[in-house]
Amino acid sequence: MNRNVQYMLLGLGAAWLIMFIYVILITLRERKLRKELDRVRRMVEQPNK
Amino acid sequence: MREKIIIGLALFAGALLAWNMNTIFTALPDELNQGAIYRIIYFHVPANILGMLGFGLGMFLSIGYLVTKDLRYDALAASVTEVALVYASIGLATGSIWARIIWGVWWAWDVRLTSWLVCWLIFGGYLMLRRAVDEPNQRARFAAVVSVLGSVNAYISYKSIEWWNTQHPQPVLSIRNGGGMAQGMEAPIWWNLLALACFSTILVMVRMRQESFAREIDTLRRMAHAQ
Amino acid sequence: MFLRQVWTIAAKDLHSELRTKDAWNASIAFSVVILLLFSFSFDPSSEQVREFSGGLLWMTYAFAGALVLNRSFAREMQNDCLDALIASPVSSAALFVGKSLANFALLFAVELVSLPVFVLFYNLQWGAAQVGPMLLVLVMGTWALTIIGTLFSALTVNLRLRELMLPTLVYPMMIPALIAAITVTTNVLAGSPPGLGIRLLLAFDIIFTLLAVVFVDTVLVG
Amino acid sequence: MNALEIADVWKYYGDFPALRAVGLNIEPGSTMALLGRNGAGKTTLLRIIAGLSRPSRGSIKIQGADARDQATRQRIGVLGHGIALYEELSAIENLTLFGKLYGLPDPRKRADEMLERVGLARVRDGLAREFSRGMRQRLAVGRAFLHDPEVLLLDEPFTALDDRAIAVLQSMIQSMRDRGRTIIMSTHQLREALELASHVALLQRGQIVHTGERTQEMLDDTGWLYRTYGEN
Repeated sequence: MNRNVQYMLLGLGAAWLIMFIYVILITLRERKLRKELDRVRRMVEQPNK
Repeated sequence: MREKIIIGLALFAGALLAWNMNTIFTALPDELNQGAIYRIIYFHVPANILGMLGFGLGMFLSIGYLVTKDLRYDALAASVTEVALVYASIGLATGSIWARIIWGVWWAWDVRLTSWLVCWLIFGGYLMLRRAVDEPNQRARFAAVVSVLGSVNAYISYKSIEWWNTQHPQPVLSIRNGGGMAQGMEAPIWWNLLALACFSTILVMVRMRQESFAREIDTLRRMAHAQ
Repeated sequence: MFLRQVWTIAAKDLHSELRTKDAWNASIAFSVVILLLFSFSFDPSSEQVREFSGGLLWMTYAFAGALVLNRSFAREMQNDCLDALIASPVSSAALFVGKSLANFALLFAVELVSLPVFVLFYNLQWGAAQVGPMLLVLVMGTWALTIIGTLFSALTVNLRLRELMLPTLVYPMMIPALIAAITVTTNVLAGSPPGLGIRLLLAFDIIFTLLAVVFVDTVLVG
Repeated sequence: MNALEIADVWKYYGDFPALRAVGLNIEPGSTMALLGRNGAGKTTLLRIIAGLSRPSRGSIKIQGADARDQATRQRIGVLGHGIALYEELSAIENLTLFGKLYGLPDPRKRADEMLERVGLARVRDGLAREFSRGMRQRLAVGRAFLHDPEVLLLDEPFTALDDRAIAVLQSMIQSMRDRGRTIIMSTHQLREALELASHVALLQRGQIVHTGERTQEMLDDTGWLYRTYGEN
């Protein structure tokens, strides 16, 4: 496995890694947003008098 | 309905990518003087194309917001710009790794690379600015201004390989009067571009849904405070 | 009418600045300190210093300039003066151009003061032929910094994280102009003709001045 | 022709309507008091009239011209919470500056007259920084009236003013009314403000729930307006 092929795999790996990290960030944000949305909806429906 | 589109696109893109990867790795021979490393082009070029298109599209959408003051344009502009930034990151990373072999250095202060890094910094600032402003209309206005100013640099970067003689290769694709590639080698670039474009569409749709969540949260919060 | 308003705004800024001198002193001190630090870190007498002297100069100006540009609209936040200016019959464009001219004058003065310090530390030989092109690149480069800096000073003025957001947005935008200014300055200091950078700097100045004037109203009025 | 025509104005912050279909016609020479709780949208409305922000929908016409036109802003005087003075400039410099910005023929002379009027003539060259709160407020009043505006916007006047400043403001407003000028002020049921008001408009959650003449009952019983029209 000469250096040339090694770097090729490194390049493709890097591309997929960045994409993977971004997808994780998006799902984390999605979960946070859904939780916040439910909390705010509950807060508006029966405002704590 | 959106779920089905996303799933459908994902399956199509996945299959296309798998098939294309197969042709790249098995059917195509190594390039005569670069060896196996040239295969990075199949991700480097499509990623940069999508990044460039994304920044340009983001600019037009931002102008759309400034004209119509409709927050949907702003949400789309933000989603498209964010996804474009991801692809620009992929372009920079793969380019740098490829350069390690061909030029022997991870980075060179070449016009093309520098201007693309400048775009990456500017649109990174664009996303940070969006997080720093609370009021949706003000955020949309400020983001639109940064997007338009930033795309001037994106255009400079796009044209840089034609205006100056750069260490970065001149246009290679046939459509930009390059035509430096053997016939069999160029086709997979376009297939990968299509596959990655589908993925980016999925990402934009997901981001758009998140933007509408954020918009609803903001409205409900303001209503709660106004009670 | 427009020019009179521009002049009133510029005169006001300069008048306020000369009276308090807060941005002025900070900027001068900052640039001298940076030049000092640079000369510690490199051997200033070596031949090679010619190459990156342009870079040193413009780095100093960019950072020292940020102090002036940051103050530009921050000064208006006290007592809500900015609202009073926007509500007055002065158009946003006149307000922006006025403030940019004031900033430009301040920045240019800071540069002229710190230039001898630079020449002293790096004992550069100054030929008469070089003064003309040097002034030209100083003017065009400073205008590029001013336009971008003033616009984003207006944009970030009432953000919570103003000190953080201003540099994050301004420096990447300035890089193309800085690079052009650096290459031209290095050529001028080396005695060779300014070269291509001048045209790039001119294009940058024109494009971003137009864009800034077009967008300043969107930035200032909600 | 009305001094001020507000036609179906909406203002959104995101999707939240801070102002909902606000319609208001103010005849020249009247003094309108905008009443309403905090967050009802008083300041938002005043800022739009002053040209500091644009309505999301609908239009605001001041003497027939759009609020954001340069000529219109020439005829508007604004006195908001911030006193809008430059600390490092002297009293005369502050007023002369705003005189120039408003394109007055002889700003310095006009500034001197105004300083006389607000009783700051002897500290003419003192820096605003060294002024007491009361002196700064009077200087701010002087700035708002400097260009003899035809429409005056006061955002909660009389609050946090010392008695001398209140006296100066009241005399200024009185002289404006005598010359048939229009005044719009947002206020919290303050007696001094209500006394001067000829009309009132009650704003509730971004909507105008009542507008009309200011009656004596409103003056005597400050809660009357809210009980009859608003739900408190």
